Amino acid sequence: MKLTTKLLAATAMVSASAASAVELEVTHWWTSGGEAAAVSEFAAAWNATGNTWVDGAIAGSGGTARPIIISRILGGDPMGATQLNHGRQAEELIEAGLMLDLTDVAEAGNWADIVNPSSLLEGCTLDGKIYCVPVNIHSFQWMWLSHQAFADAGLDVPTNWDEFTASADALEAAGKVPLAMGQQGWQQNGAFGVMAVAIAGQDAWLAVNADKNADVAAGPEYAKVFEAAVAARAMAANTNVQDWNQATNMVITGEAGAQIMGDWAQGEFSVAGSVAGTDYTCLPGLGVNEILDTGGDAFYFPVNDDPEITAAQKELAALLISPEVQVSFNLAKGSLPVRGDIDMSTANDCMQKGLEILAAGNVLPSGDQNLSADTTTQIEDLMAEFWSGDMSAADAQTRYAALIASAD
Amino acid sequence: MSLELGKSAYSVEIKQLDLAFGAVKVLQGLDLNINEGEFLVLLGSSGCGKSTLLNCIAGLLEITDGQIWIKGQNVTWAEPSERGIGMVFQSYALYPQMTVKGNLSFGLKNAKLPKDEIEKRVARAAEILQIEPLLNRKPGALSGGQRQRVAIGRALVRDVDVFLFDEPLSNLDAKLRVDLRVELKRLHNQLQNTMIYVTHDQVEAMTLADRIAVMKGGAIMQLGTPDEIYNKPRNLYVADFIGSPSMNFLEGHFEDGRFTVDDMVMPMTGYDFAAPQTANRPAVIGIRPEHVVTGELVRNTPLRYKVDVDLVEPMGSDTLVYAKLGRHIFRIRMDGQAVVQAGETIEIGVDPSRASLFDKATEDRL
Amino acid sequence: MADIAMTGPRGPKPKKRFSRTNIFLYGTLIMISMYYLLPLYVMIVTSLKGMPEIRLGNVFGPPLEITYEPWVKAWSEACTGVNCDGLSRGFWNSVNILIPSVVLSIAIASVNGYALSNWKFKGSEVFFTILILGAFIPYQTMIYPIVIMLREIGLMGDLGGLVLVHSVFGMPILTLLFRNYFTSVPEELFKAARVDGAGFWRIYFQIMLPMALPIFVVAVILQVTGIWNDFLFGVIYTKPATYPMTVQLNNIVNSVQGVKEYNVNMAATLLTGLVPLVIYFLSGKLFVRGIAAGAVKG
Amino acid sequence: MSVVEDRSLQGAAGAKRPIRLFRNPMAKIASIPMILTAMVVFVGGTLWTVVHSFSGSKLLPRLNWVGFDQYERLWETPRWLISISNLALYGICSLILTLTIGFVLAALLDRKIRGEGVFRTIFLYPFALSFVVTGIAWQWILNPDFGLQNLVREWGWESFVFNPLNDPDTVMFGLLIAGIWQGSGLIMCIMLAGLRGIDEDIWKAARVDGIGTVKTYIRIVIPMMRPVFITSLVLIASGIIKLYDLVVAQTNGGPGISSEVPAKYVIEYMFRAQNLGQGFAASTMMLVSVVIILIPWAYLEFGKGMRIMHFLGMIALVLLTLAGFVAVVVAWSFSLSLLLPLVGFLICAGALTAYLRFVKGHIQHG
Repeated sequence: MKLTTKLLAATAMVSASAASAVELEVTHWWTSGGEAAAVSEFAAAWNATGNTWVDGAIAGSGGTARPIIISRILGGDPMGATQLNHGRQAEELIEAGLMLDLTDVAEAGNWADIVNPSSLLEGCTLDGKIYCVPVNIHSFQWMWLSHQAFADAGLDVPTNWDEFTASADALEAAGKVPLAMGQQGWQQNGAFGVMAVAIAGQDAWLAVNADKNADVAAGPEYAKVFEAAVAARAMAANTNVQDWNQATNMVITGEAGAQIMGDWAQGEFSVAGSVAGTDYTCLPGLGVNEILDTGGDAFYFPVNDDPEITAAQKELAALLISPEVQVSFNLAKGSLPVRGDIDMSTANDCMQKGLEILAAGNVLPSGDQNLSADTTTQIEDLMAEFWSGDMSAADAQTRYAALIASAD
Repeated sequence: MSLELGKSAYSVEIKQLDLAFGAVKVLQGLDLNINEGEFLVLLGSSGCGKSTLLNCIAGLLEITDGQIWIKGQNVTWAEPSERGIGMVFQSYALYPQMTVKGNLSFGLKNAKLPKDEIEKRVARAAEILQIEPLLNRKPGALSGGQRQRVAIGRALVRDVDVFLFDEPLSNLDAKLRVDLRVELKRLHNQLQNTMIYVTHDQVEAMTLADRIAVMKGGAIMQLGTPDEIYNKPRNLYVADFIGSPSMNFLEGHFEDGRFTVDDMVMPMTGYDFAAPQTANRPAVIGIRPEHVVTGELVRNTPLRYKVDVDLVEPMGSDTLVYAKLGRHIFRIRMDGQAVVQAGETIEIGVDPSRASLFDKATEDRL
Repeated sequence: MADIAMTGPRGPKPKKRFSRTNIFLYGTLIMISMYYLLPLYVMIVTSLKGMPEIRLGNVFGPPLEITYEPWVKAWSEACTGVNCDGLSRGFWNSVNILIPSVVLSIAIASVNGYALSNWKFKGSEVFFTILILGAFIPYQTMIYPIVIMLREIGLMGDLGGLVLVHSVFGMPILTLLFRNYFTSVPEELFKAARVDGAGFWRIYFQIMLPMALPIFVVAVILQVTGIWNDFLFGVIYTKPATYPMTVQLNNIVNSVQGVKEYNVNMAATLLTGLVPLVIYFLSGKLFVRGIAAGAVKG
Repeated sequence: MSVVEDRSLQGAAGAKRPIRLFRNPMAKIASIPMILTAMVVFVGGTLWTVVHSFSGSKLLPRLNWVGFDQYERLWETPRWLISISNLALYGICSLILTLTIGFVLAALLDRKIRGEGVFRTIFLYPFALSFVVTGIAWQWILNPDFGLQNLVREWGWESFVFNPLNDPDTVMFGLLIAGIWQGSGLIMCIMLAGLRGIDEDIWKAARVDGIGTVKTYIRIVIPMMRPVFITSLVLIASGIIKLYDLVVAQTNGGPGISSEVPAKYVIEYMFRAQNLGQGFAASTMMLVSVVIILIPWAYLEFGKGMRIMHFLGMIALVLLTLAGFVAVVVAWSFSLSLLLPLVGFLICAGALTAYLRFVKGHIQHG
């Protein structure tokens, strides 16, 4: 049985490559400099197979892009492939039979063995079938520190969160924004999550995010997190930017001391020519708790009536996870590859740090895999309100716990 | 062929016509027969239903019940263009973007007539109406009179038996109106078509009509020749409506062939009763101002009264005198040369045979 | 509100040329004009500056060194994702959306208005009332059902779908516009044409249409500006390849690569606003009539 | 023999009453797009949304009933309440400022000034621009590092702060500046047309009576322009509820969620949060608020004398008043400063009183 499927898949792939060039439209929301460079790697690899990559970049964050992508799939105008965070976002689409089953491709490519951590593939699996290709691992658990900002303030670059908070006043005195924070809910929520893992600890974080334990969310560990967030809010008060990459840019130019942002920020540093270790420092887990959450991007392939397109979709699925493409893409993107069996020696300091943590197995599932989009949106709204206003830590925690209690 | 069709003696027949807009009944059980070649005027004040009736005949309004026959054909539900009618509107309704020629030939083109036939008919209509020099102009460049001529021409080219006119002269100034009225009469004499003409102007009605239908509240009050309408109005409404200045009315009592008002008694000798009158009843007598005799001629009239002149309105050709007769104000039309002054007492004479007598309750002519 | 034609000022006339009232009057008007003109001025000068000059400071200062680079970049080089062909793509998309939408919506609405004023039938007024009330219903309540409807007829994401959506949502105002116009045409003209044997379409094409040219111009202005400026429908019912210019503008301005290039953003903004602005300045009073048409009452 | 007659002879089609539904079939066929739009898209689509707002639909629409759960959650969600109070604040300010500015500009232009055309062109051009363009332009002007704030600081006032787009307390005013800039020209044009529609004799009479200019405007001209004001009011109000593009382009709801508006809440819950039911419930609430505003207006416009409309209008007014006050109370409890909602409260109360008087006056006049 298994053999037959493998053979079938192989045949499908062969016939697809043999077939005439297929145009696949791929939608994604990778529009910042580093991201765009990374997606070009995909496009180049795909075009090299004789097919055509039709780029469907949707600007803004995933929040803007997802509705467009979903309404197109629902609207009967599916794209060839699309980026979506794996996890619960696509569940209903899969249940409605709108996504292509990639199990045969996965088995042919032996994804079960090569994808590390395996939770990534689990995120793509529903009822034993695989519906998406994880392409990278992204972790929010990073803090980026500007060497120049600290030098201007006459300080050493901190090595953990406590040292950083201690230096905030001096940074401010030197006319710097201690913590750059783009004023969008997802960024603020992400930073909060990082602080939660670092301050409340891994167990408390899992209890809240995976088990939806509202008691823990309302408990003393989280109270400390909210206190820290209030402090962080004060440090970020003078950030007059909305987009995450503008905030990153403040770190690059030395306007801001630090930013808590996912590893995709690395792409911005490399585009700007900054060098890890000399121009900036990256601290995983705020330097407190070296751990990575393993969110990431995945590609889904909406069901299409045209067998030629279906074949091409499978071909692209296999291509995205192939070793060479993984290396080139992730180097450009600043993210970690989804397979542990490839050579990433050309990666820079920060990525190496990440790879080590990954190899050591210090991983957490990402928020996306745990909470529904609805709950996430509500929490992001709360965070947006919290970070841009003067809500007290206690109030914020009460409301946060209520949202966790009603999470589905 | 005409036998098969059951050719009627009438050009237009309207049978039991009902028209209602929702709950509002506009026309009710209306019957009207119009003779071949007749010039019929529908006369009434605004809102009496005369234009509505015309629109029903034209097929521009969908009727609620009843039948309309034209030339022996039941056309109740036929399209306007299939009824063999031509229509002229008050506002001319010329197509502004077409030349005069285009206006005249539009209907013929719609009927898919051959080109030379169209040319022929347009030329003929233009000749009759003397609008040949205007053929290539647009309506915007024409005067009101010229426009109405073109509008008539548009009906003319259709070569139909029945012409419908919806207050065609009302938008013209007084002088033009008279000129065009004469022309219309001449046109009717020349063509001998059936014409149905709607107006609120009694002068137009009197001068043009073979018969006049006076309408009120969606019903025909009287249908008759202008002479009948004027001299023998069938009811108070018609009597009051026709004639300017309007008829003098005196309310009183009819008894034994005499009409009594206050202390005056008028024997109705020589009056042409609609039916032999025996019953006594409250009645109204109507006397037209121009039928009141003054001056020397008073002597020849059977009834004479002394009246006090209240007000004098000289109008050039004649003079209107308001005089007190008992407690009533009486309008008297005198010659333009007459010398009368307010405060004077004059003698007037009335001829009962020229008066109209109405039952006060039914308002019908006695 | 039927006619907004300016028949001449009505207010009391100020007495002397340099009276105190006059100075106050013109002073106030000029001050207010500055508020209205400021953004346009700032956009223009910013779009002509280089980034270093912008960073130095004053947005209101005229450019020290005029550069057309931002315009070129906005038009043909600015990136959203890996597509770096600037706004030009959005411009042509907008044109492709605009032309059929304007033609279709006006064609439908003018026939509607004509039917509603001259060929009333049982229920026609009811449908019309619903249509007008529909103009006030928040689009949000209809967005999702329309996604489903477009999917059912296979036009979701297609330009045709957006054209349809624009025609549907343009219908209330345009129908009202045409209905009011055709109602003002003397009814006798219509009757005369019927007596002349013309039917529904012949009267429409040969009598009504040639008379209604001015109102068609008004409708075209109304629709061109409206559709060109649309964002909501563009973002929901199209895909990136067919994004209209407004959506692409928002994308370019909000997809920052490194530093925000304010000059390019402003050039892009001006480019997007250019089409309706040109129409506005060319059409003058007709534009006023066009937009006031939205306010026309029955 | 004429062609028209030929046709009428061919058949007795006119005798048969046609079936009503098939009379003038072309008019009905041509109206199909309108009927479909009205019934399927407007009525059908709206009903569909309302029905599904009682479901627990997530990513895909389903009919798994949850009763009023979505509404309960909606009114417990701070972001929705903030959206509502933002809209109330924006709406009331925008209404008052736009009407005032529109009227004042129109009145200034109506005073026989030179260069009226130039000024009118300047005031109206922003209306040609989209909200996206407007939002981006003002985002740039209000940018604290380069825009107005920076300019004033360069003039020497170092501590000057004007940074509405990054300040949650004042961000709505940043939007308001842009919104009024874009929309007031239209209202000016409508007002100007209204002023021009006022008989010049009114001005002469006022002058003869010795009434001052300002007083004439307030006491005589504005009351005469009541219909113009109502039209403007409805126009502005319906635009306010649709407020979306401007927010997306200028602030995208930020900082935080302090400039969120209901329309954006709907879109984001429908698509981003994948909670269709929640989005439908929110859009239904938007619909309800529009209906509340619309009914009194529809009553004034179309329903004079219709008792049911009068009744509905009164209910709507009561609801409107309640809604206004609830919005203000909500704004009070969520806004960070006290002054703002207090001012809003007064404005709201004033606006409602004015609105009530307006409507009452109309009912009496009607």
